[in-house]
Amino acid sequence: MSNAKKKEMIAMLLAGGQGSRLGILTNHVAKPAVPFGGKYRIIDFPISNCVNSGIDTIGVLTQYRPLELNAYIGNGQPWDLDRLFGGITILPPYMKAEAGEWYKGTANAIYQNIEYIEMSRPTYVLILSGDHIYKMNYKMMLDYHVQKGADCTIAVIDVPYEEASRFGVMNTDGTLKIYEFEEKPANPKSTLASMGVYIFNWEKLKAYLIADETDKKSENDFGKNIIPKMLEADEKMYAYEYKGYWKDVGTVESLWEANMDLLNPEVPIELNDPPWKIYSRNGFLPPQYIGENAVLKNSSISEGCNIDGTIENSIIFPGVTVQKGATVSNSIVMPGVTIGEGSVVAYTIIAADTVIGLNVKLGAGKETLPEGTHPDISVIGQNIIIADDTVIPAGAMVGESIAKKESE
Amino acid sequence: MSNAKKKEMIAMLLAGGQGSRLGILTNHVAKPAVPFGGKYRIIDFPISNCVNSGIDTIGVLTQYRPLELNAYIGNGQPWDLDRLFGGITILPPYMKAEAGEWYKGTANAIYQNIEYIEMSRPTYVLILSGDHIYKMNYKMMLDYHVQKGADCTIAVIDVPYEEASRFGVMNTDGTLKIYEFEEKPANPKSTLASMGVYIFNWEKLKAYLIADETDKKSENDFGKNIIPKMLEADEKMYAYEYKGYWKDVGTVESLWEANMDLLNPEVPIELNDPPWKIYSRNGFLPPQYIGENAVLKNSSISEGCNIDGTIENSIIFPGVTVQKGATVSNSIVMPGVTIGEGSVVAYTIIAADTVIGLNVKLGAGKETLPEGTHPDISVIGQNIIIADDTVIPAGAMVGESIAKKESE
Amino acid sequence: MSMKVLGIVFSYADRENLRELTKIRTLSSVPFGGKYRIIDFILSNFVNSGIQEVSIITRNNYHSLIDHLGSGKEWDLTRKIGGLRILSPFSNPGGTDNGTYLGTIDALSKNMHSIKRSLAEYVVITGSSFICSIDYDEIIRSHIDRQADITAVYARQRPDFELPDGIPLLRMDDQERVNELCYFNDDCDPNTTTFSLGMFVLRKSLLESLVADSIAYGRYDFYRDIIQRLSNQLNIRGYEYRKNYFEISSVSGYMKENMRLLKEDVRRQTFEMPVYTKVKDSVPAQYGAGSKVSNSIISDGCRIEGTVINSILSRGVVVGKGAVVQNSIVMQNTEIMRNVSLNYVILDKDVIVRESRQLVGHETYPVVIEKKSII
Amino acid sequence: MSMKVLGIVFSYADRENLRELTKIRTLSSVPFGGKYRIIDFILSNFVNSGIQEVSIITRNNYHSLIDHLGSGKEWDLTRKIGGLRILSPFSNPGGTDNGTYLGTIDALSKNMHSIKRSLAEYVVITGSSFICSIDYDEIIRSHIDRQADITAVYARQRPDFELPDGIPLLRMDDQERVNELCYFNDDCDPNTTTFSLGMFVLRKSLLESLVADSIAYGRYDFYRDIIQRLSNQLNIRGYEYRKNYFEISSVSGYMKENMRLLKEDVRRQTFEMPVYTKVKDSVPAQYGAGSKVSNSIISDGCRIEGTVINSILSRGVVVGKGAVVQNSIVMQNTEIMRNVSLNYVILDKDVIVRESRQLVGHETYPVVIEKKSII
Repeated sequence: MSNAKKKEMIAMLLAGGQGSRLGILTNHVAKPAVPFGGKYRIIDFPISNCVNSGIDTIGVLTQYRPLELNAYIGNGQPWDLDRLFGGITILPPYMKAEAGEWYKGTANAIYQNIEYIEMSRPTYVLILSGDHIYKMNYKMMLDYHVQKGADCTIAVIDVPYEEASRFGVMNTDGTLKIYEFEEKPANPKSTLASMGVYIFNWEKLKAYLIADETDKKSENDFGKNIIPKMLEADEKMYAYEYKGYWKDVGTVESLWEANMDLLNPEVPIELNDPPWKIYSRNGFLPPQYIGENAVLKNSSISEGCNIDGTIENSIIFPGVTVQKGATVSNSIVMPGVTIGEGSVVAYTIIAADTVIGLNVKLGAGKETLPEGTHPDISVIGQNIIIADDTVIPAGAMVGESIAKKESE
Repeated sequence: MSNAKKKEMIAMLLAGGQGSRLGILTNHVAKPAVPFGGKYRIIDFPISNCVNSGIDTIGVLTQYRPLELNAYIGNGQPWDLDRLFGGITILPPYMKAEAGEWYKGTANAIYQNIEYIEMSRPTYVLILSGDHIYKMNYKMMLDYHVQKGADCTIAVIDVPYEEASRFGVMNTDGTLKIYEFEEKPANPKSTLASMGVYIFNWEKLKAYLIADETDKKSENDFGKNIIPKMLEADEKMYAYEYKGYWKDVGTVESLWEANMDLLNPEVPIELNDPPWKIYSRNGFLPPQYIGENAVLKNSSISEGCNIDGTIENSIIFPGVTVQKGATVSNSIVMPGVTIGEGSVVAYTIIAADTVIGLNVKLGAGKETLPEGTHPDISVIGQNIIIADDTVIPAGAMVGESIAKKESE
Repeated sequence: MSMKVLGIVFSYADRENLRELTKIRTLSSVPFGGKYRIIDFILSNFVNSGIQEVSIITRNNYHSLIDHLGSGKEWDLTRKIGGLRILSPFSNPGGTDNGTYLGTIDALSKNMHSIKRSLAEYVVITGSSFICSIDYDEIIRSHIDRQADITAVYARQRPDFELPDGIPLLRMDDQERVNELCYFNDDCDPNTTTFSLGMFVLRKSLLESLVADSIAYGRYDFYRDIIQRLSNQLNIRGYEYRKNYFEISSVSGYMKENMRLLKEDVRRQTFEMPVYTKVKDSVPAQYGAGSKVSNSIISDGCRIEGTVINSILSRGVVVGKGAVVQNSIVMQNTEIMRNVSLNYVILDKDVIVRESRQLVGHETYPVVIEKKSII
Repeated sequence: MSMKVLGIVFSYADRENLRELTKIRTLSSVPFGGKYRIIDFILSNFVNSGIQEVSIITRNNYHSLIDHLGSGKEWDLTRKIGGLRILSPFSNPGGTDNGTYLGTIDALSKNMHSIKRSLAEYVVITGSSFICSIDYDEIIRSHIDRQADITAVYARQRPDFELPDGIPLLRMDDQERVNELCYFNDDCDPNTTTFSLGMFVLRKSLLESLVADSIAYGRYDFYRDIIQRLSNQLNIRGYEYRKNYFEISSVSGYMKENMRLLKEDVRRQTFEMPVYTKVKDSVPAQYGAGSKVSNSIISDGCRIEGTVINSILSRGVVVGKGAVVQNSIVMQNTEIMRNVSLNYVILDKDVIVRESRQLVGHETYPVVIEKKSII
């Protein structure tokens, strides 16, 4: 009805990407639904950040394999987002009177959902993406945005100079007002990299989205089109510097690293943080059982596991079985995996529900590598079977079951 | 997790249609979201039937303007479908690894959501459409299906012979086993019309859907392809005769009639039926206020209305204002409409949030018509303004505001 | 609201004589305005002000309240963090006491184990005797701006409202600083009174220490032992509520206040922000061919065949042919059969009035018919 | 389940001596199996059997139960139709009684106003002393097939389970028709006993009339006054439960029954169907470089730096470096500091055991440390 409440700020979460750089890990799920950190999915981080920042209306834009994401988000209850007013809504593309079109770019995805946003009549809109691990208080960013009187505020993180050219870089004046934006510059003028977190005054953004839609040459992308056009028009755009842990997990290597960071007390990403919990949909598994032969070192193990082997520097997701005599090190084992007796798993990511037979060797052997480096990460796909005695070398990607060799 | 519960039967509700025969009433909303009966939407009927029949998992297939339907369904709470397991899920088309495609036909829509259905591992699937008004216990139909040992059971209703050629007609033997299906036959062999309500054994249906998808000539439609193919293969298909009130509301005329049926004690559709409630999303409006000048005859009036005029044989939705001296008869007035002083509304459907000025004449005048007939129904679109003193004749469809005539 | 706030409701009142209406229910679950109960207005004010954590202190007869509230879904208070909590007098852990409170402070103290666990920074305390549409967000902002220790919401006399005896009056200086508390009686000048609406804002930590201190000295009354006693030590500020209010403490007042809803401006002020209540999925109201309805509030699910004038009908009321209902309040699912005549009557829930019966009260003393009576 | 069924839980037990464990909580909210409480198993059985309406009868100390259950969301019992209802002894409308029950029938009778409003056709009644994984759907089907008036669930002696004195035994004929009730004592032969699991199925209408009749004659005990007294008038049938059960009535039994979860087949039977509990959003368990864990159950949120052997740890337990925890049960958020040594100890919630302390109990008499103690 007409007297529904106006919201100060709502969030729009771009979760559309297939995430092809994650290879077989995204064969069955969209990138934001990839498991992370022992019991989470990547998307739990931006959603929990929103909830902890007091944002209770979130639209999730998706068009690639939304089924698992849909089932995971459900009615939003795990994040306290099962609301009568607001809450979390999955927004796929849809047909208008004439025809439907898929989302052409990040800006077009928001454009196609103007009607959804207007239902909340927000003053500000927060644009997020679903592929970063970080804990951030968006309310503080909004306070900054309001205080600066900005039209758009972009969260940035100071990166080492040599890495800056991998990012979108914000060139700012002394007041952090942005005067230039360069996408992956060869010679960066600044080390302030965009985190892909934007706050816009909604009326302003809406006008740019509508204008951008009529521009046939536009790719309808925030970074490539909207931000440059706003800069060109001399809108008030500010950088907001974020100082905490932030990691893009768009590649196998970075996904592995970000998981390992959780086991490293030196890295400032503590998930056991009661006032800033990361919420996730919990299964209904009993507590883990640790058997008589287990050896556990510097590892994180979740509910429903049955561990009787050796686990070292590894992240073990719910419902994993590691049998007697098996060894898992420097690895990530996703939900429901079984690792058979005598198998050795090192520097490997094993996707959900896969069965590793007996005496299998996955990943790095005993190579000697220069200090500070590690062997290439192997990836074993979802819901497959690796037969007894199989050997998979470091850096391999296995998407199909490997059957037992015929006896010779 | 793997131990989620198996469901005996889930429902798939085909809510995709634009419903173009409802004209401007579906300019802004999908047909199933069209208001009906004073406080409901059409889709409340199949959903409430499901809930009252003990079905707690419902997929709603939609691709046309799902926003309002999405917002209306929300987390399913009004229908007690905000479940941890199951509940109601909107299923739009989505992109797979390669590309996405819109739903090609009713069967294709189900085909594209096989993965969704398999999550519940149902034994039976109930297929429903979103454009009929009826109260039906699907559990009794399932009992019949099981008892007959059928592969597919189709609900039918006995229609007068002269109307049978407007429907899909089931030709059955003495045991109600279907041996032939004719779509809108010129010379019907039977008067058992399909209600568009099917129960299938899921494994059987899945096989036919997969086969149908490879048939390039198929329109991927239940009535045109799946049912005939199953009959051809001599599957066990039974008709289930339903004896209650059932009405297709796919046209303006039938929508008006079905609403009027609610005011007619002779017609067996009683909504005030505590053990078989029709649930709907309620607004947050105060009770209605009836003013000192009101005259109310044989009418249904909803919350938040402010009535000071005359209402006769009409259905008035929530939040409607009818000012002093205005007269509404044989009409349907949807939510949030205002009707100004001195206006006369007859045989008209006014869509939501429209403002009718002063001394407007809408719909039939004082024509003399043969007994048992009524004037053509006028339709006034959503959220428009009809200026003072406008006269709209019977049977007109007005989709745009009508401004005040310039004074001459 | 970005500040975390806990709402605390006293669901009962000592200063109340509603006769049969509170025999079987606590004050806050008394029906009001057709389909609502008093608690609906209180919770809606919280929710509309962004307060998502509410504790309700109950004393007795709270069964109908628990029933009405259920899990709190209809008020969007079924929250994982915060949400609705009903504190019953006997739920104190390890408690063996007999479930009565020595006063408001004692009630707060006995429920402190629950209040303490809330992460809220501020509390809003309210009673159940006043119904209004109030924005607590604004009051909390004024509380912070004026660096108040306690903000007490007050209102002024309405021309058509007789102040009931014993209502607490707040005397303030021109900065709205509260410096005296007294109770209304015949000696007070009603034209200059500023009376408490029973709503207070303060920091949760301050409430905790004030309650602990008072209990240590055997002081149990929030007005007397905190507002009055500490008025010169604490910065207690008044906040004037200027819109419409309803006060419920007597049966005749209850009738009058309900009837004021028939005025358009009163309705507008009361329902400016949405008021949530339990959803019953009733059908729309049905008016038969012989119905005659004038200046009345009618709720969903009613079926009217007779005459209804200057009355308020809750959900599911049936008025038979030839029946005349005037100046009356009819609660849920009550059935008035053919040719009945009612004037100045309050019919509680599930009453049946048989054919041709007549009940007549007077504006100053309405007849009250108990729940489930058959007349 | 197509039949409408109401689950009724007695959350307390008379026959129970759990010492400190039930000092501050009712039996059904006693922790069990790491992260669960007894009520979790009871509600999960209902939900897994398709029963979506549950009333819990409470007597005292039910604060922690209410706290644990919240709105019932985690068990999917926040329903518009049906759902979870907690019946507190003082919530009876108009009730002025002192909140004690004269027996199980009296408790049912005093809550009949609520039970009567349910639209269910059947009721399943259960106590809180037994934990098992049971399919009520199957029992109700057998109840209907055998045209039973009452179906009483029973089990047989387990080799490793000593029947506690006073447990009700059901004697049946070869058609499982119950014809005698007696209580276990030293004279009974434990090898031939068939004892009640405290679970009964009957039509709701029959329950209503049995309760009304019994109360009229001043009879208050369900076993004695319904099962025994009416065993030759009613068709009372036994239904044998054959899987694993846990019985909780003494501290040493509590310890032993918990420890049985370390056996794989017991775990498998217990968790074959999902068991729901309150979600705490804890992080996964963290194992430090010096940890040594063997044959133990560890819950989310634990941080283990020391040694844990043959023990069961609930959520958020911290075990410091050099600490050795053996044969012990450690409840939520308890912290065991460096070099502590524990053997046969039950540590309740929020306990702190300081550096180098030692606590040793015995299998037959485990040391129990009360909630929030600091050792």
